[in-house]
Amino acid sequence: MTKPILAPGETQEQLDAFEARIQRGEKIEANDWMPAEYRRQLIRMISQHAHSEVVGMLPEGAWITRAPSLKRKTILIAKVQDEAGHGQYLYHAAETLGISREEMVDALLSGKAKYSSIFNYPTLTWADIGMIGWLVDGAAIKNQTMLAGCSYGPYSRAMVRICSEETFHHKQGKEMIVMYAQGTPEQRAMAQDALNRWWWPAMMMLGPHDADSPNSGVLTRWGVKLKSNDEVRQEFINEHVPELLEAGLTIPDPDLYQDENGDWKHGPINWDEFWSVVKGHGQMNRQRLEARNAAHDEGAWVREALEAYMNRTPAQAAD
Amino acid sequence: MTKPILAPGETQEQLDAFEARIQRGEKIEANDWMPAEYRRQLIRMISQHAHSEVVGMLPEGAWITRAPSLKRKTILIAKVQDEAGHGQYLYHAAETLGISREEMVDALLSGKAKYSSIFNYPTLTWADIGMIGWLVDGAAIKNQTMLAGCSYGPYSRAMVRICSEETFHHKQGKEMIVMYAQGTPEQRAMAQDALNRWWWPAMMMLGPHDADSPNSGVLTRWGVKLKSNDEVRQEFINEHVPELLEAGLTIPDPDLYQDENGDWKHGPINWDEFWSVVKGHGQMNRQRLEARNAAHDEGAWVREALEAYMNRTPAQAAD
Amino acid sequence: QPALLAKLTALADDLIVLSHRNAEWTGHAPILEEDIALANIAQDQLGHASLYLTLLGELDGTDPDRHAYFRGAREYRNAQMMELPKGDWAFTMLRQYLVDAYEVLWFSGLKESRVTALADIAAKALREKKFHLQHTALWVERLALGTDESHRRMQDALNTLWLYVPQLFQPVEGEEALVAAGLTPDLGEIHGRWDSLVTPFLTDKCGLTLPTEPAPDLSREIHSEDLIYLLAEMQVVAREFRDVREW
Amino acid sequence: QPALLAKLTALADDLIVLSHRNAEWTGHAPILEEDIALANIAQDQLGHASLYLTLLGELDGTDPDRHAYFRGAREYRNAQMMELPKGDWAFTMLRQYLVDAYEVLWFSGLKESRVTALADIAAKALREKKFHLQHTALWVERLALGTDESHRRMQDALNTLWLYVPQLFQPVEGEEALVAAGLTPDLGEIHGRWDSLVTPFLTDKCGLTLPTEPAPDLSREIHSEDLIYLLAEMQVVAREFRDVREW
Repeated sequence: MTKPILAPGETQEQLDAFEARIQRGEKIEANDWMPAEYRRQLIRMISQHAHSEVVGMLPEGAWITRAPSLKRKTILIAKVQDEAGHGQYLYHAAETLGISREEMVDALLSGKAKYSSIFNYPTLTWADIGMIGWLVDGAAIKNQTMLAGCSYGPYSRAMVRICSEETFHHKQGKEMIVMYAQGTPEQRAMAQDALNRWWWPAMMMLGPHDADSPNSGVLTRWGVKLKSNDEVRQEFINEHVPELLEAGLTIPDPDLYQDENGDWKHGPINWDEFWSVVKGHGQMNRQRLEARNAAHDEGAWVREALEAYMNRTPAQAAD
Repeated sequence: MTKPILAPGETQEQLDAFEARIQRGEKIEANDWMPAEYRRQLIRMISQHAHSEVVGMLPEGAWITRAPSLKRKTILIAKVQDEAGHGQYLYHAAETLGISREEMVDALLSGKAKYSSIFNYPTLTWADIGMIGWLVDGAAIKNQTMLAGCSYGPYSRAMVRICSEETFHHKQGKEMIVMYAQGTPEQRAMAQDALNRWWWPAMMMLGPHDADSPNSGVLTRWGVKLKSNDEVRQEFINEHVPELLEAGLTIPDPDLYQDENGDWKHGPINWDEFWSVVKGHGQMNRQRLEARNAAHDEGAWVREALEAYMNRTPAQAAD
Repeated sequence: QPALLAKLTALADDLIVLSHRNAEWTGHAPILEEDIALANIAQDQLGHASLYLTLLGELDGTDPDRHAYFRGAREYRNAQMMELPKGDWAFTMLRQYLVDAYEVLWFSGLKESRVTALADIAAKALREKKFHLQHTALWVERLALGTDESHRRMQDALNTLWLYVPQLFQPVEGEEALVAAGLTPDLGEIHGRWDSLVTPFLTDKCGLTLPTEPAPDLSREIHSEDLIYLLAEMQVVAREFRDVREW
Repeated sequence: QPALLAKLTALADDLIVLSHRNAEWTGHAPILEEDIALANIAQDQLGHASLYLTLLGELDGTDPDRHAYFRGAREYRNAQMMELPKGDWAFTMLRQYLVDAYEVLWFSGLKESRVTALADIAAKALREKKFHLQHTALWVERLALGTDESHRRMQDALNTLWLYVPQLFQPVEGEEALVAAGLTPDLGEIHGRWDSLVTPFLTDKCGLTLPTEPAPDLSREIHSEDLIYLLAEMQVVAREFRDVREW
């Protein structure tokens, strides 16, 4: 594991004590001493995670107005609402590390901060809503379950809460796709088409192979990442492949097979596509950021009014 | 007939000569002497007429994107395009009287100038497109045919040209509704519903009863209005009632009957509604003006660029 | 009786359409917390619509989804206020406030209905509506008393929306009989109470000016072009795959 | 052969979608004269689409209206450039110019097709396309050389549209065989001629800068979310009344 470098003002003693706590499985809390690098990495990860929730509202939210039944519409509104809630928890968790929500949002809106690459793919049919619930939330849960065990208390607790809601979304998505896969020919075709488009992006969203993952070393040492991307991906595949097959769907990976240990092994991932999307050349990168910027800009007068009102009220009360 | 009042600088001699020309059936041309009041009334009428063509593009244009067949879509684009063309002719005709298109457009956009009340009703189904062609263009043609004989040359000639195109639109609208009235139950219902909503507005668009029409006197004396509103309305009814009935539709006027002369007599018209719409309280008044203003405002930079380019080119050529 | 069916249709359609408009904000609200709050209101509204539609279904066999997804604009019976485009945040909050105030009073009256099913719906919905009203009233106040811009926007919203208010209190055909039989509360009475609640709030508390322009006479059978676009979007999937029975 | 059917579908879909976007301006153009001019282009495009669809119908029995109104976004085969929202006037004019330049060259080549039906379509369309190209080229020039704002808007439009250009010249599956058999012109060759026509015009004549960002690899089977909304609106009446055979 990568050996951390001390920042100016940090002593080896502090670092050793910090690492010993992590070894003992203690949670690090907001007011505890922590290395600057730990703080920096967590702010990066948590805010990125928060942004993913917020940007993630867009591809699914776009289908609220077109949900084909009152029940599905209600469920979808609730789901997107939950994502807003997750964004909120996560911004709060990051704030405990000394960054403001405003700073984080600015970083998102200016394109400096990243969010999950998966949300730069378009949602093209109603079945995408189910497939996102099943695959994207399914992949997210694997990652979040790991992070629920991470060493930073506020992040860990946010993850526990989020995971339980995501599990619910995952179930709903799966139920929807299984139903369509057994539904009318049109529904079956829709479900298969959605799988064809979302399978690889879901695989990629769990991150590059361990060798290409620049921050993994120190994050592992400090108990933030408890598993490698490839390990998490393997868990994801092992759970989802049999279920997808059972639903009667075809996984768009001709090289997929189950090895002697029972692990499902996937074919080569198109990492060029992944990096291209991460770098901003995905089909929807621009629209997603434009939509967030539009909401932010058009909401500016509301936030100003809110502030003016709050400053006004005590003055009025003093009248 | 109302006796005209001389404007300052106008002599009785001039007026007599002018009126004698009109008596002889001569056309007044742009550079001929004419009373200021004649000029004022014509500018008002022609620009209002032009505005009606331009605003009239909106209710029908809104259905271009939803026309249910490629043929109907092409026909509708062509029709709305013709309306733009009519607006153009009419603005040109008004310009011969010494007003600029800009002045006229400003009067429209600021709400000062009027346009036909009929365009402040919403278009609610595809059949409205056919019904507008049949009834609204049908009523317009009656009025325009009369105006084609009017004393002002440029207006008269614009009307001749417009009438022949409107006659084509009228035919297309009629053909469409007759077909729907004999089509599927849904098409029949759609056609009847459109008739229910457009019959009375079409009746009203020919203007108030003669007694309530403030400008009629002098316009009649000067050969601009050759028939009263009620006469034109009677022509409209006499032509359209038998055709609508023949198509199997029900006219939403329980008092309608044919008198001994063969004239179809209508029940009472709701003039309160008419005046309310004229005064700006129609269902769509605001949206129509907003749409025109938006197009105008969003086009401002284009018009500026065009001007800059035209000023630039000779300079460049001189390089 | 047909009046009850018509009334349930009108009530449900109001909520289907307004919840749709509110839900359009999800992901686009000015503050993340409001994405959550407004999504919550939209869900509750869909829930209340479903309660009405379930009752309607019991009475005449209507399927709620077919009712929502397979009628055109000419068949919808919502008040026009509901279908107006979402506008800005001031417009959305004021519209929801005006409707919340009306619904709180409506459900308070409906709670006394002799028809248990209606009283049950009212009891369930009332608690949620009181919470919505609190939320939207606070927003109206904050924006009306916030900055010059927010005040202007709130006043603009009021100028538009006020014209659509009378329609909220227009009875459906035969509604007097429902009132007489103790099935539904008297809208005239509710209108009076609504005025006493809303007018002083908007004027005295929020410093807004009520428009004096006369409100047009609107029928629930006529809609604006806005509803057509709303339904086109809302029904696009259901109609494209109309043979699908279950989603 | 299937390649010809695929090619006709792609050609027709390009025009159905782009004419729709252009027609959205009718009634909203910056100058009344341009309402007329752009409506004219849109009509011609629908006309050309109909010519392709008529031929397609003769080959495989496709009904043109069912082709246009009853396929979803997953079945449309237009290039993505066509479906992008209409944007501002600079965007619309530049897109149409880029397409006009391509179509003038395309039809010039197609005029030599060994299939008379194709050569006839080309001959008919070419005259109109030359007129369109003249019109849109002049607009691109005027806006690029107009004001700072119009130049900036034109450059913005170019930055976006340029990424979608390569897709115009992507052959459909099996197109080589069509070319080899003398049915359709070689897109690679047309691309070269297009570059020699368009690049100096945009850069030298209009003072615009060609983006250097690499264009993504786009397939005609994948569309943006924009096409879904476009088709939802376009097909709403046809699908609501799907039993109607004749409009």
